[in-house]
Amino acid sequence: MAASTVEGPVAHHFNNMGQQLATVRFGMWLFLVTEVLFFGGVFCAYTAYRIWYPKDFEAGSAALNVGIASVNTFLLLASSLTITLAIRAAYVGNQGGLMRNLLLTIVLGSAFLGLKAREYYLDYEEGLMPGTAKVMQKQKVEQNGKEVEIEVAVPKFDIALEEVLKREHFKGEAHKDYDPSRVMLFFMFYYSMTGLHVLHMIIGIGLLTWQLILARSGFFAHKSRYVYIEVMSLYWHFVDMVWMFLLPLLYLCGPHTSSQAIEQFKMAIGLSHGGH
Amino acid sequence: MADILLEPARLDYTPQMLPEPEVSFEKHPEHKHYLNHEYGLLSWLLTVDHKRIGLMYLVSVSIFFMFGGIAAGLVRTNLITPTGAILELDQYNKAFTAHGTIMLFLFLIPVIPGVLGNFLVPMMIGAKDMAFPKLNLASYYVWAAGALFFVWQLIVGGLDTGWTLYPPYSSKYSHTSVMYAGLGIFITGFSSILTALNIIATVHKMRCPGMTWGRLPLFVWAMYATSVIQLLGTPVIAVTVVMLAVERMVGVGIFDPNLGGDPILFQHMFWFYSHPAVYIMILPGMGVINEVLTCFARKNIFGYKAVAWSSVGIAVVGFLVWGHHMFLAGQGYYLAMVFALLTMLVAVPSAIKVFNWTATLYGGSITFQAPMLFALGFIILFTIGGVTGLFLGTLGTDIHLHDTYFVIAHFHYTMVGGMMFAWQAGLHFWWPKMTGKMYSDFWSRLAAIVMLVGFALTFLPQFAVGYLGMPRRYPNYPPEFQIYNVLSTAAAYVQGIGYLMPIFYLGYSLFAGKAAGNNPFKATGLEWQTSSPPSPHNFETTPQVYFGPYEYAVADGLKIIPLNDGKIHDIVHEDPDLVGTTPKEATHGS
Amino acid sequence: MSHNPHAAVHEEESVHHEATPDAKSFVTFFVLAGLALLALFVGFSDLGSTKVVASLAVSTVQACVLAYFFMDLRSADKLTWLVAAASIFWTFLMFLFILTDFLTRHLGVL
Amino acid sequence: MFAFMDTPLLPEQASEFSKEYDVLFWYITGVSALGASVVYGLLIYCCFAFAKKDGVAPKRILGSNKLEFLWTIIPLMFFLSFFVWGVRQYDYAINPPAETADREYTVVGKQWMWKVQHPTGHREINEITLQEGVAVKITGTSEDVIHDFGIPAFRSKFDVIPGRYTTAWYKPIKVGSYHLFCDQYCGQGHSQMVGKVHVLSQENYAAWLEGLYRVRDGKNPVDGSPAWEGRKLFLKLQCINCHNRESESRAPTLEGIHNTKRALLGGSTVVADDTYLRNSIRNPMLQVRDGWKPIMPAYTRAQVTEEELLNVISYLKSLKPGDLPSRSEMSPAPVGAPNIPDPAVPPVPAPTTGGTR
Repeated sequence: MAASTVEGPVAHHFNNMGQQLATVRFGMWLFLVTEVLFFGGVFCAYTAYRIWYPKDFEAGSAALNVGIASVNTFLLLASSLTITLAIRAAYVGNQGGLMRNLLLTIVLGSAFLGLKAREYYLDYEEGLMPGTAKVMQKQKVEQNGKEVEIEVAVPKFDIALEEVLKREHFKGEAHKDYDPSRVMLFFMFYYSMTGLHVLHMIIGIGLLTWQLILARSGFFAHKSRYVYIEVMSLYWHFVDMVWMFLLPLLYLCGPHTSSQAIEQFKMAIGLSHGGH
Repeated sequence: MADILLEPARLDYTPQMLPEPEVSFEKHPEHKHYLNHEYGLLSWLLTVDHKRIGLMYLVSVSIFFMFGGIAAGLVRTNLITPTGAILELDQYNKAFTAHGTIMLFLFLIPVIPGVLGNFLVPMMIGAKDMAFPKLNLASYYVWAAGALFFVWQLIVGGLDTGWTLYPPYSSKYSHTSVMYAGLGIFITGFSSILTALNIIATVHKMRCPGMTWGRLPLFVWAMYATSVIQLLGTPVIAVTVVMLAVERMVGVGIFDPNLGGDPILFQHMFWFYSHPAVYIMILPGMGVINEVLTCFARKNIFGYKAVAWSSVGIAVVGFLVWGHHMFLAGQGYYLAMVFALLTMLVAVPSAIKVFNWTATLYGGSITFQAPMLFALGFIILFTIGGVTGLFLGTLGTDIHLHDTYFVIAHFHYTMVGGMMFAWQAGLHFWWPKMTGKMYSDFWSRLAAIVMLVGFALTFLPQFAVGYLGMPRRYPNYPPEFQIYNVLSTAAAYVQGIGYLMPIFYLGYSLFAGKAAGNNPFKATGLEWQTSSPPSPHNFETTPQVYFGPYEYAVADGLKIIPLNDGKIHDIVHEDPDLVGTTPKEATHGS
Repeated sequence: MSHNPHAAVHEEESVHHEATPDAKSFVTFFVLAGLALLALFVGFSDLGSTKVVASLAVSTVQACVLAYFFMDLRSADKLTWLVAAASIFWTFLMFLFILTDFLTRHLGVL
Repeated sequence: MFAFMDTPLLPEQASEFSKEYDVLFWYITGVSALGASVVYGLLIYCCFAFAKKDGVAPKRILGSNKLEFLWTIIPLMFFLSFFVWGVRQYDYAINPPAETADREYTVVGKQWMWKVQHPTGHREINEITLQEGVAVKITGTSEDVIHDFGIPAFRSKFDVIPGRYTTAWYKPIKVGSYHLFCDQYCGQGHSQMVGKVHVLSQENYAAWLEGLYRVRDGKNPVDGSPAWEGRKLFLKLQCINCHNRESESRAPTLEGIHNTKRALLGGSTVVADDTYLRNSIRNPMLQVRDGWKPIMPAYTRAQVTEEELLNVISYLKSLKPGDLPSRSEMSPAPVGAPNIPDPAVPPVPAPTTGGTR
């Protein structure tokens, strides 16, 4: 097909619509290069410490809510599907389908964010927040041959982590082959990486909403403008792709079981009250 | 087509495009150009015209250059006496940090891409605008917002970490506004990415008919290579700064050794960007030099392909050498060796460029107007800057010279001697195109000489004092080094005067300068084939390119030297490529 | 297409491809979902240290499928492939050098 | 105005490595100068020979693969020679030889001082004293931020990093005092984090080890030396109460008396050697100094052991005029001691001049 077959309003600085659309698509790919390097940086830092502290990172992973993460994975995949359907709808000129699919994508993305927020909240409830806060805790120590109880300052995070791991992972037994300060390092990465991902999701949903508004106003009546949806989808797919790596790196690297995941998810959405 | 070549009497150069009806303001004063087709503040603030955005960058970076220059003046003045002449210790630390951060993030990185890149790249490739004009404007405002954070950071007390922001000092021990500076770096970095993206997309997708890769002006090649670096490197420093900010905010962290973190990781990720960033700062300058030298020597560039590909080579290999900033920082021994080897490789393309520039002058017909003087100054200074880099890239010699004034002198010779001189060369070269006005020949030449002498004398003593071991970032130093520092400071004032001079004669030319005409230097590039100042959409009709960028010698000189095994012939009569009847590109660098 | 060198350089890029038909998209989705299930299955198993490698391998396949079909690398031109490859390559460079340091720093000197 | 005569042109070569270093340095300098002069020569030639002349048209030269190849390969060869030589030197500089195995010094950097621990137990701050011709290994770490332990005269430098150990080694070959700098920016006092490296001859070094030789103007023997231990006893045993520099003091000041002739009560003289000093403590009535009342109490082994006595004697030997501390500086006078106002002491106790931990 030659350029002349692509029609539509051309911006002042382009010669034809074909050039304009190819440029827009190319621009998004260039932007994605930047995004790859951006996430690449934090993934690289993560990997470096993962090499140094495998046990501690596994312990940190064990304390995460893998149930929500698993469900979220499928939500994102489904949203990737719906945005692809939206492209097709715009391509064939099906305005209703376009809006429906855009809306579905937004809903799925928002559902992801909702669950993610719930997960953050649960982490907060459990006290899995890195920080320097300390609490006084009674500890039994041996002094002059007899056992006495004294109060010592323990980082809040250490206690919370031990509690969560006891409940989720070691079936009520205390178990410590990790260094809590290094697990805190894992949690720094957990919050930074998922936080950056969430930020990208929010921006994506914003852009999708804008496209939905455009779609309602008939912007996509020019079929050639399906490329704008396609360009948006590139970004959305990329965000999906980042999650595909976050899942094994953060959630799946610790010991988990499927029944635990199901239980965690039920608890998170209030269907069960778990071991609290 | 051949007729224009047979008509050398009219032009003493061969433009890349066929002559179009000239738009001349002397003849048509009512003609609208990009400066006067709209009026009012909003027409500037909301413009998506790449030329106007370029000028907005010009004004902004000049202001920040002044800030950075004032900080430099404070630093140099303080160093007159061994115990610090005017500043307290922490004031000095803030002054040199302000100098470093402002000059790097707000001047050197945006200056040529922002001003000349914006202004010239679309014109040089025959496009009406950048690929994404709105993004271009947005990227200016993003940059300005980032710059505001730097200004705010200065107002609330300044930063004292050095521009390198090494943790754990920056993450834990510094009590200054690291967060604002970090935000500034992040945001200006984002702008840098957007500009780069725009330029790459423009070069790929917006070239006019006939503008093949082999006919791109070398400035465009250099900008392209620069943009590749910006696109690939900047996100990494952005995420590094994010991690640093998280660490500083939460109080526990990723680079803090007390938690099992590793401060060296920060250095790796920082230099992953910041080493290529020095090429972001120098490559556009090299591009400018290609344009200026060829024009004032009336010559084709010597070895077009070598110069073009050396830019790309620098962009790629430049990413593999960052570890030479960390030879003594505690990185692995074997890694240091690999980095040292690659560093030696990255020195080669720069050497190639210098030799090619020198060879370009051979056989020319050279005139010495201000842009040419700046360009020659560039070669002189950049050569010194380049060879002194070898001392620092060699593992053994770096041990002693690391973090001394030798390093300071080296990178000022490349950054200021290189980029600053290239910037001045470019500004003087394209000033008539941007404004339509010509500046004073005498004052501009004088400024070039004052800057050159002042600059060379400022930093030569620093090589000596660096070899003696004077560490950088020292407000107080052993008294036996005083004489070197006094010399350096004295020359710095001379240099400062040199930088002030263009403000006056360029400013004067704006109001009282004589009209420059469309092509005062008789240059060949597409940007010269349109009116000065250009019309809002650059060209009246889409240009069609028939020649390579530097065919200065063709029009009046049919003397062709078969240097290279006789492959180059009399192009007018025999070279079918150049007159454009076959799909091959015009011969270059054969 | 003509072979006139002076023709617009962008004519070639203007060739645009058809948007993916719905049926194909659904197939891709089910493949991706299946791979996600596999990743979870591996993640919930007790493979020890090989688990990370295995689940990352699954994720990589998933990412490739996503890029190739959903992101239309399938019908993209060489330039787009080059761009995608460059991003991977530069990320690889960063990993290569930085991780080399982390893995070899403790090694003695020659 | 300036000390022109003191301005150095080249750094001192004070270690074995510095000589090798300079060979490479000047080799690179030579090659660079050669390369730069080729460029400058061509540049100047072209500027004169091809300046615009009427009637002379520029030539159309596009390039030359031969030349391109030539000026790619020749610089590359030189650059690679720098690399190979540089690696060999780096290897030499950062690998301590076997002879340093039992001479490992540790350096701890903190904002903004260097703390040096000698393998002999001596300790210094912002100073490091070495023996000429003896190779030593330095292991460094930091208490807070990254510092860099650099000695230009040795052409040596290495970052000291919190949470890690990094090493360097030197073999000093020239007696003298050299600069010690912190080369990695470390905050406000970065430029104050400087010190001195003292390279001593064998005899002086031995004396320094004992506390008898001072490498700087300080009044105290080096921390960890016998003389330093003796000084602590001298204060603890309240010797300073009588042996001080005040006008009303009741006993000789003891500064700089070692191996001098002392006039005794009764007209004879004696050389104040170790035996005399020992006797004066164990049995002071044996030889009483002329001009002073015989009030010195005898110190028995129960009060001062033989080892302690040796330390005290070391201290006395190390005392030079003006070295004695003010009486109330370290140990206040005991309760009931005569309260003599000390004109040498300001109301605020003067800070100790180094040598403390």
